[in-house]
Amino acid sequence: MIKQNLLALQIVIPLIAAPLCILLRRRALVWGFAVLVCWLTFGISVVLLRQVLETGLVSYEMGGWAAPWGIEYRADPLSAFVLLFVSGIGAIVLSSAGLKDTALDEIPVSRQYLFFTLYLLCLTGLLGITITGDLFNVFVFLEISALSSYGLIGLGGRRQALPAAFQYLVMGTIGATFILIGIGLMYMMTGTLNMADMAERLVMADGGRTALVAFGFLTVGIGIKMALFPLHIWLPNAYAYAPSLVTAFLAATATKVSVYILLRFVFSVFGVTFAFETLGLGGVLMFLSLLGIFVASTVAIFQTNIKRMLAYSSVAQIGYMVLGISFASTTGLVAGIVHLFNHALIKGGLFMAMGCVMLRLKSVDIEDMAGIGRKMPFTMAAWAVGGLGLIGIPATAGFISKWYLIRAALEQNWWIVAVMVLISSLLAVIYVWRVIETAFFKEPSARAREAREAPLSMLLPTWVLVGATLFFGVMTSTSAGVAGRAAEVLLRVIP
Amino acid sequence: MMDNVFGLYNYWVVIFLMMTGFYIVISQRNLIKKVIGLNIFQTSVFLLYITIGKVEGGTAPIVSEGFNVYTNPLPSVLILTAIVVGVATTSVALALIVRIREAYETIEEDEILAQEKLT
Amino acid sequence: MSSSTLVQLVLLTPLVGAGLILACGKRPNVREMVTLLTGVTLFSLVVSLLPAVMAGERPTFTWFEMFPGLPIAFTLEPLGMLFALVASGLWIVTSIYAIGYMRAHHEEHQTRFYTSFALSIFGAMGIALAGNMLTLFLFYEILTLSTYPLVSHHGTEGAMKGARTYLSVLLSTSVGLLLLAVAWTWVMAGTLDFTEGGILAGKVEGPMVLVLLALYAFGTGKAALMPFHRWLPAAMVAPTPVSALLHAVAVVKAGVFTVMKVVVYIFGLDFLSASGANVWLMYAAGITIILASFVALAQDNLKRRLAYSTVSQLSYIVLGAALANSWGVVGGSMHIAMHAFGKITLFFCAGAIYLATHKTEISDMRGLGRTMPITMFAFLIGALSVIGVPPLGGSWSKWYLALGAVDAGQWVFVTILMVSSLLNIAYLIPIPIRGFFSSGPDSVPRAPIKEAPLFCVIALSLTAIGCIALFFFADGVYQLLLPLAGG
Amino acid sequence: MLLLLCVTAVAVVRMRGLWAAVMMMGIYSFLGASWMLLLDAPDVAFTEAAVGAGISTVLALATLGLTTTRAKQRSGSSMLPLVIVGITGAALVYGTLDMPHFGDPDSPANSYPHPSYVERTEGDIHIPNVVTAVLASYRGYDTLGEVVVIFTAGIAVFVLLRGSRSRKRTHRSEGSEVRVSRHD
Repeated sequence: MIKQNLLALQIVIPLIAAPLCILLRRRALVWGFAVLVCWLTFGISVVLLRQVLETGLVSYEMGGWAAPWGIEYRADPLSAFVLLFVSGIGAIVLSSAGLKDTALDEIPVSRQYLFFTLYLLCLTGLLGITITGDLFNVFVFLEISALSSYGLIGLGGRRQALPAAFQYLVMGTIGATFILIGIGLMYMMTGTLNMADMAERLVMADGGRTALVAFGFLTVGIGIKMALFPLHIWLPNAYAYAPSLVTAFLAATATKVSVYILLRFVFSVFGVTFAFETLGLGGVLMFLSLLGIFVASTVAIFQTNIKRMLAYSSVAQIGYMVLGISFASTTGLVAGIVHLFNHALIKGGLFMAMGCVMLRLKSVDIEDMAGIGRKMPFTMAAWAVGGLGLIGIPATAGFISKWYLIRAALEQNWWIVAVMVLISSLLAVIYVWRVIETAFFKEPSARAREAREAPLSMLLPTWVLVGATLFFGVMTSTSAGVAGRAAEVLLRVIP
Repeated sequence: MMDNVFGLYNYWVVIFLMMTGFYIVISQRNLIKKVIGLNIFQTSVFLLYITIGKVEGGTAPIVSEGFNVYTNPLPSVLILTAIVVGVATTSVALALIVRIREAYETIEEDEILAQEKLT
Repeated sequence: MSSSTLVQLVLLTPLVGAGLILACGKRPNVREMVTLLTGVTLFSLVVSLLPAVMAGERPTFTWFEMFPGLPIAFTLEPLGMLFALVASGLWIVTSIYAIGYMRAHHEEHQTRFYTSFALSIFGAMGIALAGNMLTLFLFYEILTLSTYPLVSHHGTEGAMKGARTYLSVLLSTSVGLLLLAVAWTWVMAGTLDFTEGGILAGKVEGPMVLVLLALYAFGTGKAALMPFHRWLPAAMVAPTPVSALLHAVAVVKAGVFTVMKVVVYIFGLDFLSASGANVWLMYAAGITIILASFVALAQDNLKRRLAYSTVSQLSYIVLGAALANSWGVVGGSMHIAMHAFGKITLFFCAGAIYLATHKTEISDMRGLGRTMPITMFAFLIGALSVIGVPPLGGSWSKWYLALGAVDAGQWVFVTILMVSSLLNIAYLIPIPIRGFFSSGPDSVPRAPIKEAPLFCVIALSLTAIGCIALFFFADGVYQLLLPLAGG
Repeated sequence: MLLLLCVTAVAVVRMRGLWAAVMMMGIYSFLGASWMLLLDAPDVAFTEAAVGAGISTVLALATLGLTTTRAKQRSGSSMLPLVIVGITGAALVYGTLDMPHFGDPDSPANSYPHPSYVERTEGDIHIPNVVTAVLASYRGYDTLGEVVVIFTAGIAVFVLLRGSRSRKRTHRSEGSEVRVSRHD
C-alpha cells in the first residue's frame, strides 16, 4: 500500500504538515515536527530512488485518472536523484534550526513558526516540480515554491531583503508567465499536457515554428528561474539578504530544480535531435554558460559581502551545469547532473557556515571576518573545505564534476572549452582564497575578537554537508553512477 | 495569406496585449505599476489559453440536450487555476510593497537604489 | 607483514602523526616527541620496504575507485622508493632542526606548523607511492595546500604576498595545465596507470606529443621550470625548516619526480625519444639551468640565492628526464637524492646563521667562519656537493647526466653542465671563503664562537655527513634505479 | 471589444496617477472576462471578473491607501524595454504562423485526447458542467495545488505584514545601520 503510493506521499506529507506547523506554534515543538517531516520525506526519496534504480521508472496516476486525462506522477533516475538531494538538504538545513542560539535567531520570534510553514511549502513545491509528469502541474508547483520563497526571503533581517524579494518576485513571475506561455503553445500543438505523451505527439505534430517559439519561451522562462546568465540579476540580492537558513536551502535546491526542469523539457519533451540538431541550442547554451562563468566569477571576486560573493559564485556554477548539458553527450550530461548534486552539497555547506558566522558576528562582511578562523576554527574549516570544493580541488566533490566536464569537452575535441573551464576555476581560487586568507591569517577584527565557536547544533549539519562533499569527492559510484543512469535515460541510450 | 490573417487575428491581438503588460513590467520604475503590468501580462496569457480552447460553432462545455459541439473545457480548467495563482502573486507583491514603503518611504525603484548606495 | 600492508602504513603514518600532533597541541614537549617518533616510524617503514623493491617486487594496493576504471591506487617502484627514502629520512633531521629553530625563534602557531608539516609529508608520500596519474595529482594538490599555511606562517604582509604567489603559481599550473594533460591522457589512452614502457605509444602522434609533454612539464609547477619558477623564491618567506625540507626536498622534488614519472611511465623512454618531442624540453631545462644560475649570482639575500640555485638544479633533473635515455634517467633520478642532501645542508646553515646573528644578506656574512666554524664548514661541504666535486654525492649524478647527454648526442648539454658548474662555484663558494678568510667589519672586535642552538647544529652536521656518505653509497642508489632504465 | 482591451492596456502605460492605473487594471480584467464569455468560457469569465477584476483591484487599492498614489515622472531611456518587448512579441507572432487557426475544431488541442473530456465526463462523473467536473476530478490535483498556492500566499502575506509596525519603528530608529539584523 505504502509502496504503491510512495510517489504521492513524497508530496503529500510535507504538504499536509505545512499547515499543521501553524497549529503547533511553539518553537521547539514545531521544529521537531518539521524536521521529522523532512527526514521522513528524505526517507521516502531514498526508497524511491532504490525502487527506480531497480525498475527504471515508477509512475502513479493521481486520483486514479490515467494520463493524458489525469495527472501523472513519475520518477525516473533523474527525478529520483533530484528528489533525493533536495529532500536531504532540506532536512539537514532545517535540522540546524532547532534549539536556542542558532541561525533561526535571524528571524523574529513571533514569525518563526511561519518560517517552518513556508519552508515546508517551498520544499513541497520543489519536490512537486521534480516528481510530476504533467506540464501544467509543473507551473502550479513552481508557483508554490516561488511564492513561499518570496515570503522566506522577505523574512530577512535587513531592509534590503524587501526589494530583493520584490525583484525576485517580478522576475520570477515573468519567468513563470513565460513558461506558462510556452506550455500553452505546446498544448496548442499537441493537445496534451502529459510530458511523455507530448514527446510522442510532438513528433507527429506539424508546426515547427510554433514548437520553436514554445521552446524559446520555455527556455527563457526557466533561464530566469535558474539564474542563467544574463537572467540572473535577481539572485545575488535575494541570496545575500535572505535569512542564512533560507539562503542555504534555496541556494542548494531551488536553482537546481530549475535546471532539472530544463533537462526535462529539453531531453524528455523536445528530444535531443530537435533541441540540439535542429535548433543549435548547444551553441547558445555553451556561449551563455561560459560567459556567465567568467563574468559572475569575476564579479564575485570584488564582493565584500561574502554571502553575496557566494551568490555570484552560484551563478557561475549554474554555468558549469549548463555547460555540461550543452554538450548533449553522455559524459556532458553526467557532468551537468553530477554537478547539480555536488554543487548542492558544496553551496549548502558554505551557506550553512555563513549562517554560523552570521550568528556570531552579526555580519558577513569580509572585513569583519578577519582572523575569525582562530575563534571559530570548526566553522571556518568547514568553509575552507567547501571553498576547495568550489575550486574543484581533488578529493572534493567539485573535482568530480570538473573532471567529467573536461572529459566531455575533450571527447568532442573542444579544446578551448576545456581550457576555459580550467582557467575559470582559477577565478574561484581567487575569491575563495581571499576569504581563507582573511579568516585564518589576518589579525582579528573587533567583531571577531568577541566571537566564539558556533553551537554544535549548527556545526553538525554544516559538517554533515561538508563531509558529504568529501565523501562524494572520492566515492563516486553513487553520485556519478546515478547521474550516469539518468543521463542514459535522458539520451534514450537505454529505454 | 488573407486566410492566415483572419485565422490568426485573435492571437495577434492577444500577443499585443501580453507585450503591453510585459512592457509595463520592465519599463516602469514604480513598484505598483510593475504589479499592474504583471497583472495585465498574466491576464493576457489567460486570454491566450481561452482562445486556444475555442471551437468554431461550439458552446460552453456544459453538457445538455441539443448541443453536440462544445468548446474545449481543459483550457478553462487550467486558467481557473492560473487566475488564482495570479491573484496570489499579486497579493504577495502588494504586501511586499507595503513593507518596502515602510522601510524606505518610497515605492520608486530608483529612489530605493539611491538609498542603498548611500547606506 | 606483507609489503602491501607496509605501503599502506607508510601512507597512513604521517596522517595519523598529524592528527596526534594536533591533539597534543597544548603540550609542546609531547607534540615534538610525537613529530620525531612519527618521523622515525615512517623512515623505518620505508627502509623495511627497500629489500623487497631492490629484489624487484612492486607492492601494490588499491583504495577505491574514484571513477569507473580509475582507482586511487598505489604502487611502490624504485623511483618512488628513492623519493620516499629521501623525504622521510630528511624529515627526521629537519624535525630535529625545527625544534631547535622554532624554539629559539619563539615562533607562534607551532602546532599548526608541525601539523601542516606532517600533512605535507603525507602528501609527499602519496606522490611517491602513487600508482596512477590521478592519484599522483590528488596528492600533488594535497601537498600544495598543506604547505600553504607553512609559507604564510608569519602572517605578515610580506608572508601573505609570498604565499599568494606560491599558491597562485602552483595552483594555476596544476589546475590549468596538469589537470588538462591528465584528462587528455585519460581520454586518449583509456588508462592512467604508471606502466613500464609508457601508455601513450601509438595513442598520440606528431605535434600532439609535443603539446602534451609541454602541458605536463609546465603543468608541474613544482618542478620550477622557467617561467613558472617564481613561487620558489617567493616561498622563502617561510621559516627556514620549511624552506629546507619542503623547498629543497619534498615539494620541489615532488615536482621533478612527477616529470620523471611521466616521462618514464606515461610516455615511455623509447616512445619519447623516437618522437623527438623531448628536444625542446632539454633546451627549456638548459635555459633554466643557466638563467637561474645568473639570477642566483645577483642575489644578496642568502635564502633567495639558494632558492634560485634550486631552480637551476631542478632543471638538471628535468634535463635528465628529457634526455629520455638510461643514463639521463638514472642521473636525473640520482640527482633527486644528491641535491636534496646538499641543498638541505645549505638551508640549515642559512637558518643557523640567521638564528645566531640575525643576518640574511650575504654581504654581511664576512668573517662568520670564525664565530660559527661548524656551520660554515658544513656549508662548504654542501656547496661542494651541489657543485659536484668528488668525493661528494653530487659528483655522481652530474657524471651520469653528462654521460646521458653524450649518449643522446647532445654535446651542447655537456657544455651547459660544465658552464653551470662554474656558475655554481661562482655563487656558492664565495660565501664560505669570505666566512673563513675575510675579516669582519674593522671596527667590530673579534667575536667569540657562537653557534646556533644544539639541535640545529646536530641536524646540519648530519646532512653534511650524508653528502659525503652518498659518494660512497652511490652504487646502492644506482642499483636501485637501474630498472627505470629498462635494465 | 478587442480594441477596447488594447486601449485600456495602453492607457495604463501612459498614466501617472496610480488610482487611475489601478482602476484601469480592473477594467482591463473585466473586459478580458467579457471576452472570455464570448469565447464560451463562462466559468473562467466569472472567476476572472470576481477574482481578477474584483479582488486584485481591491487589494491594489488597499495598498495604495497604505502607500502613495502618485508615480514619479520616470527618467532614463525606454529603448531597452521596447527592444526586449519587440523581440519577444515578434517571436510570438512568428510562432503563430504555424498555429492551427482560431476556433479550428480539428486542432490538436481540441481533438485530443480521444474520447474527449466532454464525452468521458458524461460517463464518469455525471456532472453536466464539464469544467467543474474536470477541475474536481481529472485534474483535481491541480486544484489542490491551487488551494496550496492561496494558502502559501496567505502565509507569505501574513509573515510580511505581521508586526510591520514594530519593524517600522526599528528601521527608523536604526537610521543607516545596516549590519545589525535582529529586531526582536
